Amino acid sequence: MPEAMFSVRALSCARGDRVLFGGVSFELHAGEALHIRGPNGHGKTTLLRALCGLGRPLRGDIRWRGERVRDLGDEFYAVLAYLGHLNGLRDELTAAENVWTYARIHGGADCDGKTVRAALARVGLAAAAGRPARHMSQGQKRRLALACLLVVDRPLWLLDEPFTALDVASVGALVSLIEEHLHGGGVALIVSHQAFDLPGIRAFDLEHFVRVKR
Amino acid sequence: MPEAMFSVRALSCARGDRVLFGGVSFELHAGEALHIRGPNGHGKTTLLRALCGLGRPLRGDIRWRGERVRDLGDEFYAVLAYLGHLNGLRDELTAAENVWTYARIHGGADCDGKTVRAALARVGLAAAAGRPARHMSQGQKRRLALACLLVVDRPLWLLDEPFTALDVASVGALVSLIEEHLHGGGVALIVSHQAFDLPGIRAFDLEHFVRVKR
Amino acid sequence: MRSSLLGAMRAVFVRELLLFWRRRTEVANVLVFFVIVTTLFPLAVGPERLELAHIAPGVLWVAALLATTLSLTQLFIIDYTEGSLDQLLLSPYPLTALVFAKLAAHWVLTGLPLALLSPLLAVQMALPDKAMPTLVLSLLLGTPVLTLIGAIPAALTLGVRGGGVLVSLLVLPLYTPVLIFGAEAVAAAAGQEFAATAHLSLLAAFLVLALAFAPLACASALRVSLD
Amino acid sequence: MRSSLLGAMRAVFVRELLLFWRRRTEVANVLVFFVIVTTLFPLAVGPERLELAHIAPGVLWVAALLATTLSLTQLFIIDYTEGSLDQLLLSPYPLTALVFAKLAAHWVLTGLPLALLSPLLAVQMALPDKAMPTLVLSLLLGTPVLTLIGAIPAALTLGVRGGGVLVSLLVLPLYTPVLIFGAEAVAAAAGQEFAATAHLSLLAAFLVLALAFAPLACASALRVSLD
Amino acid sequence: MCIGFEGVARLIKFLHKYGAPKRFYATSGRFLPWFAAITVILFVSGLYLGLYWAPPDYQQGDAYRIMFVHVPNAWMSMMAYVALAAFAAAGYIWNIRLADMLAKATAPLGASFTLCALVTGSLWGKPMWGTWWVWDARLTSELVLFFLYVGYMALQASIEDPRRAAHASAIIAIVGVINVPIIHYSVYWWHTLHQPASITLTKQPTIYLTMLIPLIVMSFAFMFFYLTMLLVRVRNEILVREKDAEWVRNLVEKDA
Ligand code: HEM
Ligand SMILES: Nc1ncnc2c1ncn2[C@@H]1O[C@H](COP(=O)(O)OP(=O)(O)OP(=O)(O)O)[C@@H](O)[C@H]1O
Ligand SMILES: Nc1ncnc2c1ncn2[C@@H]1O[C@H](COP(=O)(O)OP(=O)(O)OP(=O)(O)O)[C@@H](O)[C@H]1O
Ligand SMILES: [Mg+2]
Ligand SMILES: [Mg+2]
Repeated sequence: MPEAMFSVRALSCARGDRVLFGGVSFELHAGEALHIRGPNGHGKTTLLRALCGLGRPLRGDIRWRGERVRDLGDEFYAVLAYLGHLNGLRDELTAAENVWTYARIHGGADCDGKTVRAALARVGLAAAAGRPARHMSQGQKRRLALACLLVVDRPLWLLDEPFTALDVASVGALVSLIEEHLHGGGVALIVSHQAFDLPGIRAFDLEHFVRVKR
Repeated sequence: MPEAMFSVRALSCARGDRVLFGGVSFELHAGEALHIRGPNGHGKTTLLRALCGLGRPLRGDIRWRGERVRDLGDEFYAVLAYLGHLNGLRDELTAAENVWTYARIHGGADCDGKTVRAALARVGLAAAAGRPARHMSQGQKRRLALACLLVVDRPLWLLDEPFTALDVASVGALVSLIEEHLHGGGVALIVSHQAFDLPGIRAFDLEHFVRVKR
Repeated sequence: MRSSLLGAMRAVFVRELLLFWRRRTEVANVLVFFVIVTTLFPLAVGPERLELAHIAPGVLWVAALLATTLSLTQLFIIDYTEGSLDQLLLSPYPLTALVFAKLAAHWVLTGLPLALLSPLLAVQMALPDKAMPTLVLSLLLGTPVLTLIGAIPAALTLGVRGGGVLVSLLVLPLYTPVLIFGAEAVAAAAGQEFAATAHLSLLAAFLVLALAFAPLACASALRVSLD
Repeated sequence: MRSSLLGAMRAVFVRELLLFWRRRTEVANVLVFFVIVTTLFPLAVGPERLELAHIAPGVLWVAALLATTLSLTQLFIIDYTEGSLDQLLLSPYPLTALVFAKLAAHWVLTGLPLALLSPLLAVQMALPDKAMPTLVLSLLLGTPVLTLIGAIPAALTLGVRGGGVLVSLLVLPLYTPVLIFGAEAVAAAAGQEFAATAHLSLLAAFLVLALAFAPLACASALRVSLD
Repeated sequence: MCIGFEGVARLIKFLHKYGAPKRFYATSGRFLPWFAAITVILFVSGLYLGLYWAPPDYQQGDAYRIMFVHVPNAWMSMMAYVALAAFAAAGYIWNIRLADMLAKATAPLGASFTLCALVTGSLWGKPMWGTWWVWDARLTSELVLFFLYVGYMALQASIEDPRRAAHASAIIAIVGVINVPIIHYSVYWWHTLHQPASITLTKQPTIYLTMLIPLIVMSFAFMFFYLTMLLVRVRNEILVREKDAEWVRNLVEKDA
């Protein structure tokens, strides 16, 4: 069996002075995805932020292709893409500008107008390329944030409630985007309360690892 | 047939200089609910804000028990409760304080500790009454915002994506809260992309009234 | 209905006090800003260059004004971004009354302590003792006017990103009369050129005017901003 | 990798310029705040009470400092509340470099125009003509220091609600040396008490120090704030 | 009382009718050339009278001639603010879109008049008082007026929804117009309460008729200049806001 791309062992996290969960372990091989589930407040967001280095876990071991991510430092950021509860857009910039700056800042040095337009088209915002993000509805903003993931080619996706505010058609479109990502050898962690239909995805119930209730 | 409680006739709304939809008409009798659906950016949020007086419609006629809401003025606010995309909580206040101030400001002069605790219990936050909203997860905040609706007794509910961030159990709980509200003679307008199971609810597809696409 | 209007106003007032209390530093910050500005001045000008006492009334008043302006930029912004302002507008009570309660709380937490603290700084700046009562009184009359007038631009610039600086821009010309009479009152009391009463009664007149009109204008501004 | 680091820095820089350009007024507002503060002073102090020219260097420098402080409170806050700061931290490039690009853009849009505008206000305050070059030069050297140092508290107070005033509180003591030498340089040039060069070279030294350490400190502060 | 209300109602009706952008565009198009012509004639004759016909001042020589620009600008700066507030109030209270546009168009004009008054005053002040600026009551209140204009325009510019921008800036204009007299008198008292001012503008020797005539002509020139520019700006604004309307498209096609 080949080495896992992304592996987590015995991870535990705290918020304030309460330990939320402990002993979280899983492995993801190329093309695999994990659907992280669990009731409100059990620590899914905390887990995701700890995995990408925005939060600090209490203890545990996070590895990318066998190396500790802490040792990898900034290099680890070159393989991951994170979508949080917040969209990370700037209201005053247009859709295209938002995507372009995201690409540049995250190392997509070869990102040009065509790439940006293609990404916007994939999320159904082709017509809105020149519209400032401020003039978009909740769902349109969420889609714009997703378009940012498409312009940087990252093997590891960490998505926190990506389906929020998306209409029915867009949910379907996103699922097939994820599918494509997995087919290309990527891995994905998806936090979502909403059920969705992705063949082969494993469910991961955080509830079983909870130390303190709520 | 008795007079409708809430009726809307030939309503049209604009954002910036684009007309979004026109000719929206419907009637709600006691105990009825409407599920407003439609793709992202077609104006569901705009519609809801116009109905409760936070936005101004281009034209159209909104009536409560036969009277124009513009003539009713502040009295109309005494019959409606609105939950927007935003939760309207203050991070520094505890759950109980958030609910209490909401109640007082909206005319629940007789709201005391017991009423607040009961409302928090209904949304599964009984144990978190003393916790500041800042320390809550997305889903917990959403539930807290819902608890506010329960302490003021309003016949008209306008809910914008109320299921966002709620876990599976909470979605069920909210649906039965709405059901109870309808049984008590209330009416409700619910904007949601997520399907939910409420007997007798009518679907209203905003798409049919759209003037300008997206 | 009347008694519950008072209840709603009290709830707004208490809520603001609670919020301020929870982030205790805020109150202290306005005061500390006041202190620091008054301290920077002598530093920048070089104390040997002039009689500090001569510029003391002006510096104290400008510092009070800037401190108030700075705290005003925060007045509605969090309520706005978190949606609580939407909910305030949907209250069945007159918005003007609720806005008034909010502004009252703001003054109690910024203007009032600032006025009470001012003699301490005045001593530092060698203001004659006989001018102290006038200093405190002028600030007690003047700072509520600053809060009341300043709330209008604060409400108007909601949703206008980077509105903070815009508030200062809109507010400072409106503050001119208050500043002039406030500082003049103190200067007059210090130098006994004139009795300070004339200036103080003008400040009182401004206060009455502001109390009558500002909450209404501010409520209209909020409705416009949320449209 | 190196060239795309520059690309990323350029993207941050361009993004900031674009953002400022979109809400064009913002840039103007810092300037207008600067103008207004310099105007309030003579109003509050009363022009006949002293020789304005004597306090001009101090007033101009304090006004520049307050204008910068005010604009700094907005530096990261929107990026923070909308999650773009999370994304900046997740860039594969060194955060220090990206922060540096952001601060450079901020200075180009506030400190630079402020320095260029200052002679106009100096004329209003009757500063002698011979002091003008020193005034502009001292501001050109001093305002980037203000921006660089001020960014650290701005980063540290993120997530602390109502942090605006807290920034001022933390930042103003740090500004003291810059303020003293800046104002002294101008005063010296105006009065020819001393040559201004000594003061100016100290300012230059501060600038070098700030350039070396501030972006690093600011990047660490951001990591702490988002934890 | 009843008649009063009826009169107001009729006025509003009239305003709504003639204030319809399309109608106003057509009507103003007929007036515009006349206004422009009158402006040019007044300027030419005013400048001629001011620069050649009027004799030099026995004290100031020719330097005083800047008065013919300075004083009309100073007057217009104040008149324009009153006009701005009136337009803004009408737009806000009765929801007349044309009034909103008139207010928006007035602001930069008023600000320019104010700036011109400040600059020409400074230019005049240097030879007269030996300094570009003094903190005199009138100068100070003119400066504050300039800030009011700038604030109004900054607010207007930073809100892009036209209706919201109009309403928000209307509120600030109304608050400002209540404050203008207060500011004016405060500054005046501030300066004169304790001691007579060292320099006053009011103690001019009584003005000669040869100076008064050019001054009056120039004042009317500036007033017509304001009206002309106001029409031009409002017509532009109408075209921009109604760019999707059919009559504008027809107009553009006809021109093209
Ligand atoms: C920056 C400098 C100046 C500013 C801002 C300024 C401002 C004004 C203003 C606002 C007015 C209109 C006053 C009113 O009608 O109530 C005015 C009028 C006038 N100004 Fe100036 N002024 C300046 C400098 C000067 C100078 C240097 C002189 C000549 C010594 C001068 C001579 C006049 C005269 C003769 C009038 C008309 C007198 C009247 O209508 O009462 N101004 N100025
Ligand atoms: N800033 C904070 N300080 C202290 N505790 C916090 C903080 N933020 C969140 N918490 C607590 O940490 C726990 C986990 O929060 P988290 O946001 O990770 O939950 P979640 O599983 O993502 O929930 P949801 O499904 O509602 O998004 C919650 O119980 C919450 O109360
Ligand atoms: N401030 C604004 N200025 C101009 N246009 C806006 C503004 N806000 C939203 N819009 C536009 O108005 C339209 C309707 O927005 P609205 O938020 O009502 O949509 P929605 O149906 O609620 O969408 P979603 O399902 O994504 O929440 C969108 O096309 C959006 O681009
Ligand atoms: Mg979460
Ligand atoms: Mg919506």
